[in-house]
Amino acid sequence: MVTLVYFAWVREMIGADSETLALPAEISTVAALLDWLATRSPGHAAALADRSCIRVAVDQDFATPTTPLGNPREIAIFPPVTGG
Amino acid sequence: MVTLVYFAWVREMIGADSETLALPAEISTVAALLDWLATRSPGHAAALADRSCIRVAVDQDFATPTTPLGNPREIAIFPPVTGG
Amino acid sequence: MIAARLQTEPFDAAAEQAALISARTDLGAAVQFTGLVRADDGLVALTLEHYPAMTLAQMQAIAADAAARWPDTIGTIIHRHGRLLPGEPIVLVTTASPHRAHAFAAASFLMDWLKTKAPFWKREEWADGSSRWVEAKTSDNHAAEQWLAP
Amino acid sequence: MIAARLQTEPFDAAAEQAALISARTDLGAAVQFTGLVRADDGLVALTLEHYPAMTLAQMQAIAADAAARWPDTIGTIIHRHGRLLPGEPIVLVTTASPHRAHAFAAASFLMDWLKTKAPFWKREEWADGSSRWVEAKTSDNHAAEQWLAP
Repeated sequence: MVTLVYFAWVREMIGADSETLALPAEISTVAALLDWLATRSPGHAAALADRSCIRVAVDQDFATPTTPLGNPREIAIFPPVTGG
Repeated sequence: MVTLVYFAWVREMIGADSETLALPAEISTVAALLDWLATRSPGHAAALADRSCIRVAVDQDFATPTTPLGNPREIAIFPPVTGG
Repeated sequence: MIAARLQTEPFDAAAEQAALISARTDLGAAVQFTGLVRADDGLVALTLEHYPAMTLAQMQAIAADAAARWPDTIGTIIHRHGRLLPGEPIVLVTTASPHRAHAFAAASFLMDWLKTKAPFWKREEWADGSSRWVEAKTSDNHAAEQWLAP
Repeated sequence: MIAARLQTEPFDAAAEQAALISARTDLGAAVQFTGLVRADDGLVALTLEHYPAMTLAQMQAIAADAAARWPDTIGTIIHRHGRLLPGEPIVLVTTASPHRAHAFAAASFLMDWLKTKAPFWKREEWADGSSRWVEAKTSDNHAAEQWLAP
């Protein structure tokens, strides 16, 4: 099981702060995870429609689309950061 | 007549804050002024011995050795600045 | 050593700098950056959401990176979260060094990376009742990338 | 507008920045540089001599140059003269801008030029009774030259 956490408008469009799921075994990269997540609901699809505006952290480390997933405990999905 | 003003160790080595002088007519550049001044006393000579450490402002504008003198009212002679 | 703090309450920039400067006797240069909520006409508030499990760790990683690049330089970074009003300070970076160029460079580096790597998101509330998430600026990514080795 | 002041008394950096920020509503970035008398072991005092007829005019010229280069940026520069004790502030450059990079660049530019163009000379008094004039640093001239157009 992995906990997915969402922030900012990704959170609002998906309609949840987080969800805990079992990922299909064939999902081995960040890009594959996003493709699969986008099929889960219209909200997921809308939130993830423009991948250039999606950032991912796997177990609190920034990841890229090709980052292998391994067995993470927490994957965060969010827009580009706007702090500072 | 022109007023020469001195600062920092130039002032200390010459032994005066300022002096008001008539410059010989043939002195037409900053470099010529320094050459002439260095002959006025051992203190002047010592203060002006290393020209790479001498800066000059003519009527409150920074000058270079080749700056023409014109008819200035005030010429300042000092070491490289160390403010800030 | 560059310390990092995450908090909702305001900070006292002068006190932070004074604490930094009192730590060593060889500090001739102190630089401070303060990021503020702009008082744009019609802006009611700015809310900073963040990723609790990651934010402070990421700030500390950025701080450690700066301390390694400029070992003679010390500093403090403070980032607020929660709801802030126009004119309020959001972020403070304060550095001190024997060398002016290092104090400036470390502060600039820290801000560039806080803008692009610290997981905060700003949401604006407007007087007409609308709200919107602030979009990331491409210029911030370019500013951060300048610090990468070629 | 970047104002310049020359004074013997200390300054309140936080108050100077607050005054600057209150002037406009579009300022999201404030940068402050403070130059301090280093508390080197055995240093009793630092005396800043200056060229009264030229100093403030030169500071104002540097300020006007910075304001022309970064027209969206406002600021204040304050330089002290006279006898200062270890740890005391010597110079303050405070800038504010809608753009962080401009606030940083203007402050850095102002310091580089104050170091090389403002007619001040520092003399150190040491505990053993000796005194010496501080020598200019080549690095300061290089720092200032980077701003010259190629």
